[in-house]
Amino acid sequence: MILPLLTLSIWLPIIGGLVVLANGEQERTLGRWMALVFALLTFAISLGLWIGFDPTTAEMQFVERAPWIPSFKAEYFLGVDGISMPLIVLTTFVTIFVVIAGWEVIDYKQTQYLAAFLIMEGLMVGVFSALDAVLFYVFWEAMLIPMFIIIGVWGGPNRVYATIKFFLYTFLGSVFMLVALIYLYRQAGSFSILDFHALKLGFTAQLLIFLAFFIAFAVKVPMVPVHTWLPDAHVEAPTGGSVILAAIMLKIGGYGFLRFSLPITPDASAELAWLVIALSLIAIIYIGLVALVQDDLKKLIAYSSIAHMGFATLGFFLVFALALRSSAVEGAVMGIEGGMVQMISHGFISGALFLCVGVLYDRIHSRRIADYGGVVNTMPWFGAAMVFFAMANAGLPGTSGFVGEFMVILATFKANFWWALLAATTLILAAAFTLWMVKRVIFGPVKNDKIAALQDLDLRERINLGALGVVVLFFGLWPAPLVEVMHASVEHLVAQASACKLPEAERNGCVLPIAERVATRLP
Amino acid sequence: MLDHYLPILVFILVVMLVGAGPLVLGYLLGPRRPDVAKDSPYECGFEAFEHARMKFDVRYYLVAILFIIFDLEIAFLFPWAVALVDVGAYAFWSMAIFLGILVVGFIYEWKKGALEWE
Amino acid sequence: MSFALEQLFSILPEMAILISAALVLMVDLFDDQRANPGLVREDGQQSASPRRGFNHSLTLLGLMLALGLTGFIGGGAPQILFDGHLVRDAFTDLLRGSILIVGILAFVYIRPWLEVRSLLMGEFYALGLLALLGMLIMVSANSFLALYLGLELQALALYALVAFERDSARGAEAAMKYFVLGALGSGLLLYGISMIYGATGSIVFGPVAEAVARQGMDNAVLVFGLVFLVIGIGFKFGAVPFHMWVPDVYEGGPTPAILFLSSAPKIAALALAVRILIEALSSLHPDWQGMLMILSVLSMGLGNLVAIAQSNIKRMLGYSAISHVGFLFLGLLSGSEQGYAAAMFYTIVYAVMAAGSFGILLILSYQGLEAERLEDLKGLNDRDPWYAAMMALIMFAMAGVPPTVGFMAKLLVLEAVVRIDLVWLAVVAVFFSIIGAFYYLRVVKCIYFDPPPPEAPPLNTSAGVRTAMTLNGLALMVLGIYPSALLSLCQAAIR
Amino acid sequence: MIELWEDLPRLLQILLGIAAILLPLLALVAYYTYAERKVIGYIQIRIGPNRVGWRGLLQPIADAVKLLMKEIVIPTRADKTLFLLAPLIAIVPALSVWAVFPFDEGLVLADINAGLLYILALSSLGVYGIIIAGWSSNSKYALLGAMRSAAQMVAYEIAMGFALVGVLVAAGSLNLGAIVEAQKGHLFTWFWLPLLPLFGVYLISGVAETNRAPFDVAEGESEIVAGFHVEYSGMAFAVFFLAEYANMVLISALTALMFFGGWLSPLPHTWTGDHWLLGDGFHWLLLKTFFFMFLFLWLRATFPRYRYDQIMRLGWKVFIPITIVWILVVGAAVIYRLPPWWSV
Amino acid sequence: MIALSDYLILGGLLFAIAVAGIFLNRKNLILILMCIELMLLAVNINFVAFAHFLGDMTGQVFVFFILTVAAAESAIGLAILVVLFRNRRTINIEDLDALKG
Repeated sequence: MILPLLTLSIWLPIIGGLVVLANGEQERTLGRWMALVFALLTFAISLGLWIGFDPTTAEMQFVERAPWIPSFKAEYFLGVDGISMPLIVLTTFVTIFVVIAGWEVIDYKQTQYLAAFLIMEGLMVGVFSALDAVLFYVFWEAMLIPMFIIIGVWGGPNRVYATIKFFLYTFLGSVFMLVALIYLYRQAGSFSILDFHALKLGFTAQLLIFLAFFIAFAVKVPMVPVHTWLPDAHVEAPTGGSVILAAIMLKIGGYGFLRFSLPITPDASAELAWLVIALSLIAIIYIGLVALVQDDLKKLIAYSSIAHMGFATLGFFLVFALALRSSAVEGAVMGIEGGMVQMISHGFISGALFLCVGVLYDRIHSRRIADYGGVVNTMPWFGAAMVFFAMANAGLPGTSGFVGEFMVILATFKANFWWALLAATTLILAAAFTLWMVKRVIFGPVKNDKIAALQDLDLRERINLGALGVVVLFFGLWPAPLVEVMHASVEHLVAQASACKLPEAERNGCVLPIAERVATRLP
Repeated sequence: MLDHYLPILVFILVVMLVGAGPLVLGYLLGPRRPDVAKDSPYECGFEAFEHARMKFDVRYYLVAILFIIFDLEIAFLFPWAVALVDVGAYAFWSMAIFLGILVVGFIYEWKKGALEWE
Repeated sequence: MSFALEQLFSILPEMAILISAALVLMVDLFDDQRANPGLVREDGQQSASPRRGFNHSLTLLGLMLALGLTGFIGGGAPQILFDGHLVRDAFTDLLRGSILIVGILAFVYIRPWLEVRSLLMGEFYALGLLALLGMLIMVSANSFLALYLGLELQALALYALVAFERDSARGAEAAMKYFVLGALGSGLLLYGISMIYGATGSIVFGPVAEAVARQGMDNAVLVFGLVFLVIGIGFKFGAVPFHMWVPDVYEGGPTPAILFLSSAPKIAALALAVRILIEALSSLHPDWQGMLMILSVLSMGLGNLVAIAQSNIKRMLGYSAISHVGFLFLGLLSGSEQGYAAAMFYTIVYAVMAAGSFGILLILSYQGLEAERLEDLKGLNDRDPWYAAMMALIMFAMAGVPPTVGFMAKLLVLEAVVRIDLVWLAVVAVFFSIIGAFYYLRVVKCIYFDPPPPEAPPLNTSAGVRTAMTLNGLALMVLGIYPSALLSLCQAAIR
Repeated sequence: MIELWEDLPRLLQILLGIAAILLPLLALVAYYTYAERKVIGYIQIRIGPNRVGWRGLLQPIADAVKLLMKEIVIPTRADKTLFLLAPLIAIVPALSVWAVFPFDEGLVLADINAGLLYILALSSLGVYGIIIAGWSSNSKYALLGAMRSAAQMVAYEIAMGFALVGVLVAAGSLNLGAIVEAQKGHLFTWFWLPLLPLFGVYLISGVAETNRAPFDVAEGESEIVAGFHVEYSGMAFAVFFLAEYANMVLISALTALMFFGGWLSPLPHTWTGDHWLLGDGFHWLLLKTFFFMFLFLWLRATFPRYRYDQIMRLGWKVFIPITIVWILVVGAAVIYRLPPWWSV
Repeated sequence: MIALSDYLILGGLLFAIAVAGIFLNRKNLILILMCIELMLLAVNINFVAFAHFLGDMTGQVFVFFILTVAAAESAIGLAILVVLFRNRRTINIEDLDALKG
C-alpha cells in the first residue's frame, strides 16, 4: 500500500472536525458541506480498505508501525484483520448519515455538533484499527469526550444525568482495563496487542485480567447488570448521538471481547464462558420482555439493542462449548461470524430505526408511543421505511437482521439445545415488541391533529433511509461477502481461543484444554 | 573553654544581688501606707479615663519588625567581620551583594514610609 | 573555600530573577502615581498607568531571560557548585524550565485581574518573582541548607501573596492558616533535617547518602529523622493527613495567589521530595515507601471523595490537588527510575493543568466578579467557545481521560506501581480516579450544558491571555498525543 | 603577692575580682550623678549642690539614704511581680557587661573571645526592663513612654550594631583586648580616624540608647511626665536611675576602648617607652572614659531636646545608611590593605 | 558532662511542646506564632548539640540561617496577624471559621 489508509481514515475526520470547528458558527452552510465532504471522503478511503483487503489470511493488514513513546515501548501501531475492517467501514458509512441527519434539525451550535461527530468518527476508527494497547486505550477513552458533549449539549431534558451516567459507567469499566493492560505490558515487555496474544499467563492472572476486560467491555456492549446507562443515554441523546451509540459504540464492546478477552485470556474465558452466556441469554429474554412494556420509542429501540447485542456476545462465547467436539470448530466459527454479522447488521438497522424516530421527533417533538398513531396515512413513504426496518429488527428473512440471528442460533443448537431454545425466543419477543410498536405508531387511524399535519420525508431523509435500506436488504439477501471477509480471521481467532496459554506448571494435562473443563460445567 | 565563662556567671549572680539588695532594703526600711489615691495610676490628677492597656500605633510594630530584620543582618555581619581577612575578597564581595539586597529592601521601606514618624 | 566566576555562571537564571525582582520593586517605588494618574479607558475603568504596566513587562522579560539562560547554561555534565550546596544537572535544568514556564503563564493570567482591582503593584510581582526564585533554589539545591532556604523563600513569599488582598477577611484567614501550617511543616522538616545531620554529620546530599548507605536502617536517629522528613514533605505537598491547609487556602486566598501557589510550587515540592528521599536517603527506600503509600492512598481517597461535595470550585480544585498529590506519590514510592520520571512528568503536567484551571477562573473573574462558584462557569461555551474548550480540556486532563496528557501521566505512574507488583495499589488508584472524574465532569457540564447567567458579560480578554491560555490548553493535548519529548527529558533528569 | 593570689580558690579570686570592679564602679556611678549636677550647674553659671558635706560631696550618699527610706508605691492593678522585676532587669545587664571589660593589658575578669558579642547581647536586654516597667505599671504614661523609648532604643541599637561591625572588621576579633591591641601605635592609628563616621554614629547612638538628652523624649518631663518610670518611687526608682548612669559610664568606656585605643597612650611607643605616666596604662583608659562621660553632661547642658520623629529619622535614615556604606569601605580597606592602618 | 542525648531530649521536649501548643491551643493566634518560634529553637538546640558533638561547624551555620528565617517568618506571621485582626477584629482561633467546605 502506498497510502496509509488507516492513518488517513483516523485523522482525516479528526482534522476535518477541527477545520469545521474553526470555521465557526457564522458560516453554517459552508460548515455542514465541509462536514459532509469530510465524511464522504473518509468513507471513500475506508472503502479502499475493503477493496484492498486480502480475505484469505488472518494476518494483520494495512499495518503501520512507528515509534510513539519509545521509553515506554508504546507504538503507533495500526492494522486491520477481517474482524475490525468491516467495523471500520460500518463506522465511516454510518457517520455520513449522521451528518446528513443533522443537516437542518440541529439549530444550536451546529458546527460544533458536526465537528464532534467527525472527531468521534476518527476516534472510533482508531479504536478498531489500533494494535497497540495504549493507542487503543487512548482512542477508546477519547471517544467518551465527544459523546459526552453530544448528549450533554444537544440532548433531551434529562441529558445531564444521562450523559454523566454514561461517562462514569464507561469510564469505570475502562480504567480497570487500563490496569490490566499495564500488567500485560509488564509481562509482555511491550504494548503490542499481538504480543499480548502470544503471552503465556498463569490462571489467576488470566482470571483477573479477564474480569478487568469484562467489566470494560460488558459496560460498553452493554450486558445485563450494567446496561442501565444505555436506555438513559439513548433517550436523551440527539438523533445522531443515538445512531452512533447504537450503531457503533456498542460494537466496540463486542469487538473488545474478540480482540482482547478471547485471545489473551482463553483459559479464563473458558472458565467464565458460562457467565457470559448466561448474561447474554438473560439479555435476550429479560430485556426483550422489558422492551415490550416501553412507552418511549427510543427506549424501546434501546432495549432491543441490548437484546440484540446479547446475541452477539452469545455467539462469541459459544466457542468454548463448541470446541468440545472436534467436529464443531466450524460451529464455533459460525457462532463468532454470526455475532459479527449480527453486530454489523444491527449497526445498520438500529441506526436506521433511530433515524426514523428522529424523523418523527423532529416533526412532533415527542417520543411517546402513545402520542402517535396512523402515521402511515400522512407519511406513506416513511411508514414503509419504518415498517421495513422494524421487520429487519425482528429478524425477517431477507434482511440482514435475519442472517446474524440465524447463524448464532444455529451455532447455539450445536452447543446446547436448551440455550438455543432460549435464544430462539428472541424471534418471538422481537417480533412482538417491534410489530406492536409499529402497529401503534404507524397503523391505525390518525390519532390527532399533529399527525394529520405531518409532512412526508424530504429528499434528505429519503436518501438516508433509502441508502440504509438498500444495505440491509443487500446483506440480507447476499451475506457472503461479509462472511468471507472475516472468515480467515475468525478461524484464527477460534484457534487462539481454544489454545491453552497456561504455563507448563499449571497445565495439569490440559491437552484437551478448554473443552474438557467446559464439559464438566455443562448441564 | 567554658571555664572562661565561669566568672561571668558569678558576676551576673553578684550583680543580681546588688540590684535586688536596694529594692529589698527599700522595701524593709521604707514605710508602707497605701491609700487609693496614692496607688491609682498617674493621670495628671484625673480619674483614669480608660483602661491603660490600650492599643498603640501600628508603627511600633513596624519598628519592631524592622529591628528584628536588621538585627539579624548584624548577626550575619559579625562572623563575616571577624573572618574577613581569612576569607578574603570572596567574602567581601559576597557581603557586598548581601548588603546590596539589604539596601534594596531598605530603600523600599524608606520610600514606603515605614521609617516615617510624623 | 574555592571561588570561581564560573560558579556564578551556573546560577544565572536565579540571578536574573533576583535582579528583576529588585528592579520591579524599585521601579514601582519611584513611579509617582499622582504625577501619572493613568489613562481612562472607554469603558470608564481606570487602567493602570503606563509605568505600572512596565512592571508586568519587566517581570515577564526577567522570566523570559531566566528561561533563556536556563536553556543556555543547561545540558552537559552535572556541576556541583558553592562547596556542594548547589548543583546544576539535567534535573535542575528541566525543573527550572518548567517552573519558569508555569511562572510566565501565571503572570500573564494574573495581570487583568490585578489591573481591574487596581492592585497592579510592584509588590505582587516582586513577591511572585521571589517565590519563583525560592523554587529555583530548591530545584538546584544539593544540601539541606540550600533546600531549606529555597523552601522558606518560596513559602514566605507565598504567605504574603495569599494575604495580598488586604481588605479581604477570608484572604487573611486563609493566609493565617497557610502560614501556621506551612511553618509547622517547615519546622517538622527541619527537625528531621537536624536528625539526619546528627546521624550522618553532613548536610550535603552526597555525603549524607554515603553515610546513610553505610549505616542502613540500624540507626534509630536516622529513621526518626526520616519520619519527620516525610511528614514535612507531606505538609508541603498537602498530602492527607497533612492537607488541612489546602482547601481553606485555596478557597480563601485571592485567585491569582492561588494560581501561583497551586502550580509551580508543586514542582518545587517534587524537587524537595526527590532530593531528600531519592538523592539523600535512597538507602532508606523500604522505610519511606510504606509511609508514602499510606499518604498516597489517603490523599487519593479523601481528595477525590470530598471534592465531590464542593460547590466552590476553588475549594474543589484544592481537594483535587490533594488527590493529584496522592497520584504522584505513586511514582515516587515505586523506587525505580521509571517511577521517579513518571512522578516528575505527573508533577509538571499537573502544574500546567492547575495554572490553566485557575487561569480560566481569573479570566472569568476579571470583570469584577470573583468566579469561584461552580455556577460561575455556567454557559461558558456560549460566552466564549474557545475558553470553554480549553477549560474542558483541562478538566478532562485532570480526570485523566485520553488523549489529554492527564491520561499519560496517570498511565506512567500506574505503570511504575504495577512494575513493583503493587497491582492492588494501581486498582485503588484507578478506582479513585473514577470518583474524581465525576466532579471534573460536573465542571464540563456547567461549561457546556448549562445556559449562561443572563447578566454575564462577554469575555474580552487581551491577546496575550488568549495566546497563553491556548498554548496552555493545547499543550495538554499535544503532550498527551506525543508525550515522548517531555518523558525522555524527565528520564534524563532522573538519571 | 602573685603566689598568694594564685593560691586562692578560684571562686574567691573571682569574687575579689568582682568586688574590685563593682565597688569602684558603683562609686563612680554615684558620683557621676553628683558630677552631673555640678557640671551643669557651672555651665549654667550656678553652683549646684553644696550643702551636704564639703562642696556637697556627700550629696549622693544623702540621696541614697533618702530614697532608701521612701515607700515603694505599687499602683493598683499593676502586675506586681513584673513591676518589681523591671528595675532588676534594667540594672543587671548594665552592670554585668563589665565582666568582660579589659582595664589594661590582660587585666580582665573573663577573657573571652566573644567579648563584644557578649556586650552587644547584654546591652540589648536593657530594653526589656523598660518595656516591662511601662507595661506592668498599668499607666498610660508609663506605657507610652516605654513604647517610645523601646522604639528609640531598638532603632539606635541597629546603628550601634553596624558601627560595632565596622570595629570588628577593622580589628578582626571579637575579643575586646584584641580590639585595643589592633589600635596599637599612636593617636592617629586609633580607630576613631579610619572609622570616623562610625565613631560619630556610635557615640550619638550611645546617647540615644541611654535615653539621655537631647534624645530624652521618652522621659520628657514636659510631654509624658517621666516616661516608663512615672509610677516608680523610692528604691525602685533609684535602681532605674542607677542603671541609666551605669549605662552612660559603660558607653563612655566602650567608646574609649573601641575608638580611642583603651589603655594605649596617644604617643608612639618609641617615644614613651614604658614610662609609668606617658606609656600605656589604666590611667589613659580612665582619662578617656572621663572625657566621654563629661561629653554626656556637656551635651545635656547644650542641646535642646529633639522631637521624636527627628530622633527616629536620624536613627533610621541617617545613621543606618552611613554605617552600611562605611562597613563596605572599611571592608574594602581591610581586604585591599589600605595604608596606614591595614598595610600589613 | 552533659551527654548528647540530654540535649536531644531537651530539643525533643521543646519541639513536642511547640507542636502540642499549635494543635491544642484554641484561643490565641499569638501563642501559635510563639509555638512556631519555639519549634525552630528546639531544632536549633538539636543542631548546635550535634555540631558540638560532631566537632563540625556546619550545624552552627545552619542555626544562623534558621534564626534568620525564623525572624522573617515571625515578621510575616505578625503582618498577617495584623491584617487578620483588622478585618475580623479578633485573633481568637475559634472565631476563624469563614472557610468551611
